[in-house]
Amino acid sequence: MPAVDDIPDLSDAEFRKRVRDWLTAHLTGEFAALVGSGGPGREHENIELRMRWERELGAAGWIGLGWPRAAGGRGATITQQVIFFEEYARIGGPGRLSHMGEYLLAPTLIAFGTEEQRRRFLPPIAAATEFWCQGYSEPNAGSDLASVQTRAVRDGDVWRVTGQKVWTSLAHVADWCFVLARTDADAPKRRGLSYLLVPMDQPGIEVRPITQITGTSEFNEVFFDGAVTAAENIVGEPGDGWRVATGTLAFERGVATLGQQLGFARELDEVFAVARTSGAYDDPVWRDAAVDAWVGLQTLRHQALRTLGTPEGDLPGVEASVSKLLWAPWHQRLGELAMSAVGPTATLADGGLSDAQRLFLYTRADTIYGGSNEIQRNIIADRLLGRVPRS
Amino acid sequence: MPAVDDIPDLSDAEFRKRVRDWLTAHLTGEFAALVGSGGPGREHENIELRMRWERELGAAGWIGLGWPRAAGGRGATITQQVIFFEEYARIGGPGRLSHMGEYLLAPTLIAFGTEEQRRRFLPPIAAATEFWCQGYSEPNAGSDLASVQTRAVRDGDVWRVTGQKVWTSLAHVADWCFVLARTDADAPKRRGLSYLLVPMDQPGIEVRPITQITGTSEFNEVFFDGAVTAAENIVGEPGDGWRVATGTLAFERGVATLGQQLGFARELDEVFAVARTSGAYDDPVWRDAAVDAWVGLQTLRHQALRTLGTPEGDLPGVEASVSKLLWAPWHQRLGELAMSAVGPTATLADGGLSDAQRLFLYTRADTIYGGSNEIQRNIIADRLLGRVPRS
Amino acid sequence: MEFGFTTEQTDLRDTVRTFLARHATSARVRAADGFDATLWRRLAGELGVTALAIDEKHGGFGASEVEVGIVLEEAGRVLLPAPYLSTVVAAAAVDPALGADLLPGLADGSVIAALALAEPGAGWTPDRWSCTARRGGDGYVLDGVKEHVLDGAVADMVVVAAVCGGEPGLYAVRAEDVRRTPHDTLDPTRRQARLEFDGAAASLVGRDVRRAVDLLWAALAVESVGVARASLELTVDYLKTRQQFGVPLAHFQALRHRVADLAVAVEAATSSAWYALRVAGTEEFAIAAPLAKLVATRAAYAVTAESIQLHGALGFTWEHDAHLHFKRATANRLLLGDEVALRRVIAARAGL
Amino acid sequence: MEFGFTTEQTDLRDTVRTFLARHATSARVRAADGFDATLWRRLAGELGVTALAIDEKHGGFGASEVEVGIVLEEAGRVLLPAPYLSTVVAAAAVDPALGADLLPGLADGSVIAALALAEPGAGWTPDRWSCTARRGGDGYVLDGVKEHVLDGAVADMVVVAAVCGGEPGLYAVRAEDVRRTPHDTLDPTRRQARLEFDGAAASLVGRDVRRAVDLLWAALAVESVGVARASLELTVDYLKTRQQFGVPLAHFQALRHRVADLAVAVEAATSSAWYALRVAGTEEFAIAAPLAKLVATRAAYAVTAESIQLHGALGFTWEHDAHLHFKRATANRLLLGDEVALRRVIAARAGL
Repeated sequence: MPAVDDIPDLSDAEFRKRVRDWLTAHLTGEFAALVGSGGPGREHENIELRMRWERELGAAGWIGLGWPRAAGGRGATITQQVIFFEEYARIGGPGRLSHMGEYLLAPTLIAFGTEEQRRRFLPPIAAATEFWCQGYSEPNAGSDLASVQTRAVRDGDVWRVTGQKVWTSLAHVADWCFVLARTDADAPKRRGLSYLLVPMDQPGIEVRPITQITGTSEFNEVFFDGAVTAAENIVGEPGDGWRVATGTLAFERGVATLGQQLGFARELDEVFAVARTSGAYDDPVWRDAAVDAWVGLQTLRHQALRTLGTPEGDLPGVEASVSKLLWAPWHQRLGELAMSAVGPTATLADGGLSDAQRLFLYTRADTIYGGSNEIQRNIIADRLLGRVPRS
Repeated sequence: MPAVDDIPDLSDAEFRKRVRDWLTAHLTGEFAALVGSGGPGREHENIELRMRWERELGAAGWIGLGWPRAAGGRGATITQQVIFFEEYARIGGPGRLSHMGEYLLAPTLIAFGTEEQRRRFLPPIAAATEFWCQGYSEPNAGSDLASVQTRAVRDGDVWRVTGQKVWTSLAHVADWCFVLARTDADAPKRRGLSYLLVPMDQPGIEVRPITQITGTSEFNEVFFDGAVTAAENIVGEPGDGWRVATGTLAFERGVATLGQQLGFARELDEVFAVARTSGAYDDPVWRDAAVDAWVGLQTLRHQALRTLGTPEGDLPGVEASVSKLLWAPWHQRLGELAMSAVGPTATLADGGLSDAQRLFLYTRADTIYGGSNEIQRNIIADRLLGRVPRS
Repeated sequence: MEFGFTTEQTDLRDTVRTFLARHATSARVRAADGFDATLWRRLAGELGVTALAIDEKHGGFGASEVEVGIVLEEAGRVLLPAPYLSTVVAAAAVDPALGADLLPGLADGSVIAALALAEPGAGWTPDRWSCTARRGGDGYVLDGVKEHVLDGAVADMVVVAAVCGGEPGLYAVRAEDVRRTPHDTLDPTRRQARLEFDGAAASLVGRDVRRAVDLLWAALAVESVGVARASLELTVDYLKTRQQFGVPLAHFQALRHRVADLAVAVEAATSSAWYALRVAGTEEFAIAAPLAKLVATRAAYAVTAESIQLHGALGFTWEHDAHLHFKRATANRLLLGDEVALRRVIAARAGL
Repeated sequence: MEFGFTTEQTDLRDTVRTFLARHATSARVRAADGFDATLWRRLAGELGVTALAIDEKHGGFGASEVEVGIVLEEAGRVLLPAPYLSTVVAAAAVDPALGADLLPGLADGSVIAALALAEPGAGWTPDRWSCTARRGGDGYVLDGVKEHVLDGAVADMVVVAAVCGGEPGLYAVRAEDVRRTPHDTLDPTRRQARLEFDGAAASLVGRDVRRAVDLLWAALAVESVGVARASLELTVDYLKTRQQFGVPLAHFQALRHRVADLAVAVEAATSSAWYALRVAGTEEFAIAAPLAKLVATRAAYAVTAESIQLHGALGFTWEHDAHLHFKRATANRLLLGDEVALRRVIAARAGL
C-alpha cells in the first residue's frame, strides 16, 4: 500500500513523522549519493539515478500528494504538502524531475482537460513512469507568450507541429512536452494558440542542450519539424491555448513556492556558514546585508502564506507576478551575497564551480525565465494602470 | 576700479588671495548676517539684504567673471571661476540672486543675442541692478518643454504673452523673465516656440508664491495675461525658441556645477559633524553609507572636470543630462543620510525645520525641476538608442 | 494559520473606511494639528473601535489584534489625526491581571492613552533606558524622562516603561502628574511630546516591556501599510489622468514598471505586517514584529517618495497631500529603530 | 588639470582598437585560455604598447600613465587574453633607481611580469601580509606565499611585496625560482596563480608598496571602464535589433531608461578612472586610485549584469559573450578589495 493513502486522517505531526521516516528509510543505498544533488545549476547531475528515485517516490504515493483524490491524488492539505517539502529539504532530497508534470501539467489537466486525458496522463506522472517538459518560450517570442510562432496544423487524425522552443528544462529526459502552438494564424495573437501534448520520442523532434554561463546544460532548445501528436491530445479547444497556458503559469505559485523557499533557506544558511569561515560574518556591513537577506526570505514566506490564505488577494490574477518579482531578485541578490561571503577566492574555480559560484551564476536566469521581470511588471501594470499598447 | 579688472594677469594663488581678501573685507557689517543663508530651502530668506549684497559683488566686478571681456565680462579662466566658488563657499557666502541672469541668460545672449541686446541687458546683470527669472516649465507641460502652451502674439511693436509658468524661482524678486512661448500654433511643436525677454513689473503679470513641502516658498507660479514686451525683445528669430532655450539649459552645467558641488561638500561635512554628535558615525553601517556619499561627491567632481576638459565628450549634447542624473539623486540620498545621522529626533521640528530636514525635504525637488530624472533619461536614451515615439 | 478575513472583519473595514472617507478628509486632517477631538469622540463612541481588542468583561468587544489592525490600516490611509494607535497599543500593553481598572475607560474612549518608551539619547533601546520606578505612596513613584511619545500631549494617561529594582515593568501615570512638552513635528498629522516624571504617582500595569515594544512596532507596520496603499492609489489615479506628450502618464512604460515595483513592495509589506498581527499571541511575534516594522516602513517610504516624484511639481507643493504621506512614512521609519537597528534586533532574536 | 586627449593619444587608441578588433576576436579570446602568446608578441612587438610609459633611457617611449590607460581601456573592451595589465603595472611599480636593469625587457615585451600582492587569507591588506625578504646570496631571499597573482602562471618575472626588517618593499623574483600553481578561474579570460617562495633569490626593485597597490587599483579601474563600455555597446546594439511585440526592444521606455542609467554609471566611472590616471603622479592618487577601483568596478558589474538581463535567454548562454564581460567585471570587483573594503581605505586616507 502506498505510504500515504490515509493521510487525510493524520494529524500534522503524524504526517510529518510518516514523511520523515519514509525518507530516512528510502534515501539510502544507491540513493544516498543523491543527497544535495540536482538543485539549481545542477539539474544535469545523476539523471538516471534520479529517475529511479522518482519512481521510488511515486510507488510510495508521494507524487500528486496535493491532487484531489478524484484525480488519483492523495488530497493532502496545504499544510501537509508544505510539511512534505520541509522534510524533503531537511534531509537534502535531490532536485525533482517530476515537477513539470506534477505541478504544471497535472493541475492544468484537472482544470481544463477531459476525463480521458486525466485517466491517460495523470497515473504515469504519479508513478514517475512518464516525465514532462514545458514548451512555451521561443527564441523570437522571448517572454511574450502571445508571440509564439511554433505552428501546429491539423492533418487528419494528428496535429503536425513545426517550430522551435527554448528554456526547455529536462527536455532530454522528458517523454512528453506540453506545447503552446499557433493553430490559427489569422486569429488575434492570443486567440490563435492551442495547448498540445506532444510525445518527445519521435523523428520530428530534436533536443539540443544549451550550454549556459555555468558551463553546464540544464536548459535545451527543442526543434519541432513536423512532429506529430494524436488529434485528441489538445487541452481545451483549438484557440484556447492562451487561457489554458496562463492558467498553468498560475499554478507555478502556491505550495511549490513554499517548497522552493525551503531550498532558499538552506542556501542562505550555507552563505552564513561560509561567511563565518571567511570572516565576512564579522564585518558589520556584510552582516547587515545578510540579515536583510534573511528578512527578505521571511517576507517571501509571509507573501506565500498570505496568497495561499486569501486567494481573492489584493491583486487578483497577478499574485504570480508579484511572487516572481519578489523571489527572483531576492535569489539573485543571495547569489551576490554568497560571493561576497567567500571573498576574493570566489574568483577561483579549481575543480569546477563552487556552490556559491553556481548560485551566483545560475540566479542570473531567475529574472529571465518563466516570464522575465519585465514581463511580470507589464502584467502588474496592466492590472493597476490599465492595458496600453506595448512600448 | 573693480577688484578684478586685471585678473587674466594673476596667478591662481594671487587670484585666490584677491577673492579671499575681498570677501573677508566685505562680508562684514550688515552683510555678516547673511553668512550661510539663502541656500536650498532657504531662498526666501533675507531677500532685501541679499540684493544689496549682490550689488556689492557687482560693483567689485565679481558678477560676469567668466563672461568674455568683449561682452563686458572679466574673462576669468575656468580655474579662476572655480576658485571664486571655492572661496565664496568657504566663507559661507549667501545664496545668489543673480545666477539666473549671470549663468543662464547672459551666455544665451552671448551666443544667440544681438549686439543691442547684449549692450542693454548684460551691464545691469553685472551690476546687480536687474534680476532675472526663468519662464520655462508649465503646469501642463511639466518637464516637456516642447509642450509649452504659453502663447505670444505680435501686436504692432510689442509681443503680447498669455499663459502660466511654474517652478519660477525668484520671480517675486526679478525685474525680467526669459520666457519660452508659442508664437506659431501651426508649426511642429518644437518649431513654433520663441524666446522672449519680458519685464516683470506690469499689470499683465501676476506672481503667486507656491507653498512647498518645506512650508516655505522659493518657487512661484507666474500668470501672464496679455503681458507685453517690445518687439525687439526676442532672442533669435521667431520659431528659434527651442534651439535657444536648450542652448541655455546646456549652460546650467560647467563651472556652475563645480560651484554647486562646493555647497554639497559643505552639506556633507555638516552631516558628518551631526553624526559624530548623534553617535551615527560610530555605527559601521551608517559610516559605510556616508563614505559612499563622499565617494559619490568626488565622482561628481571628476565628472564635472572631465566634461569641462573634453567638451566633445563621449555623449555630446547630453552631458547636462548625465550630470543632472548624477547630482540630483546623489543630493537626494544626502538628504536621507542627513536624517539618519540625526536619528529619531529628526522627526521633531521645534522652532522650524532643521538643516537636515530642510535638505531632506528640499532635495525631493532636485529630481523634478529643470528637467525631471525621467526627461533626462529620455534625452540620453534618444542619443543612445535613437528617438522613438514617447510612451 | 488563517490569513483571510471573516465577513464581520470585512464589514468592519468597510464601515471604518466609509466613516473616515467622510470625516477624516484632507482638509480636516490638515486643520486638526494632529488631534481632532470630535473625530476621536465619534470614532470611539459611534464606531466603538477603541473597544475592539479589550475583553468583554472589561467593557470591550473581545475581538483580536486583527480587528485593531484593520482599523489601524484604515487610520494610516487617511493619516488619522486622532490618538487611536497610541491608545490601542497602550491598552494592549496593559496586563488585565494588573491594570484591569484602566481598561473600561480605554474601551469606551473616554481615556486617551499613550505609550512612553523611548528616552532622550537612548532612543528605543530598552537596555539604555534610565527611567525608574520605586515603591511609594499607594503604589509606585516614577522618575525619568521619555521622548517621542506619540500623542503624548493629548493623552489622559500614559503607560511608561521603567525599571524597578532591576525589573523592567510598565507603569500607568495620570497625565496631570507628568510635565509634558509638546513638540512641533516634521509630520504635522501626528504630534509627539516629551514627558518628564518627577516623583509621579504610578501603578504597575504590566511586566512585559518587550511585548509593548513589539506591539508598537506591529501597529506602526500595519499603519504604514495603510499609508503606502493610499499613496500608491493616489499616484495611480494621477498617472491615469495627467497627460504628457499627448497621452496619460499611465501609458509610459518606464513609469508603469516603477509603479509595478511599488505595488510589489506594498504587497510584501502587507504580508509581513499582517503576518505579525496573526502571530501576536505566539513566540514568533518577537521576530515578526520588528521585521514587519522594517519591511512596512521601508515600503511606505519608497512609495511615498516615488509618489512625490511621479506627481512632478505638484507633488512638491504643500497643497497636495503627497508630502503628508511622505512625512508620516518618514516619521514611522525613523521612530523606534531605523532599518539598521531593527536588523540588529532581528539578528539577535533569530540567532543569525 | 588636462582631461582631453592629444591627437597622438587619439591615434594610439584608434590603432589599438583596430588591432584588437581584428586580432582579439571573441573566438580567439575564448580559445586562448587566458594567454594568447602570438597576440602578446604582436602587441609588444608591432604596437610597442609595453614600452609606452617606460623612460626612453630604459628602452621605452617615455610616455605616461595616460597612454597606458588608453591601451588598458581597449584591453578591457575585448577582455584581452594577454598579460598586458600585469606587465605594465609591475613595470610601473619598479623604481628605476633600483631596478633599471629590468626595464628594457619589460619595455620590449620579452619579459612578462606580474605583481604579487595579495596573500591567502589576508587578501589585499598590506598590514596582514607575512611574506618576508632577508639579505642573502647576491641580494635578497624571499619566503612566503602570494595568491590571486594575475597572469602569474605565464609571467617570466614577478614583482613581490614583502617585508624586510620591518620595512615593506618590492622584490623582483625570476619565475623559475617560484613554485607556481595555476588556478582555474571564474573569469576564463584571465587566469590567476598561487606563488610560493621558499628562499627564492630576489632583488629589491622598489620601496613604495602602497603605490604599487594604487597602480593596480587604477589599472583595474580603467580596464573595467573598457569592459563596461563594450558591454553597454553590445546591449545597445541588441536592443536596436531584437524585436518583441512587433517592435525593436529599443522602443520600450522601461528598457530605455535603464540603459540611460547604465550610461550615466559608465560616464561617472570613466571620469573617476581617468581622474585617477591623471593624478597618478600626485598625492591625490592615494585616494583617487581606490575610489576609481570602487566606482569603475561597480559600474562594470551593474552594466554587465544588466546586459545579461536585457539579452534575455541569449544572455544566459555560454555561446554569447555577455557572460564573459560579466565574469571579468565580477573578478575585478572582488579582487584586491571589494567595495566595502575600498570605502574603509578611502575613509582612512581621507580622514573621514
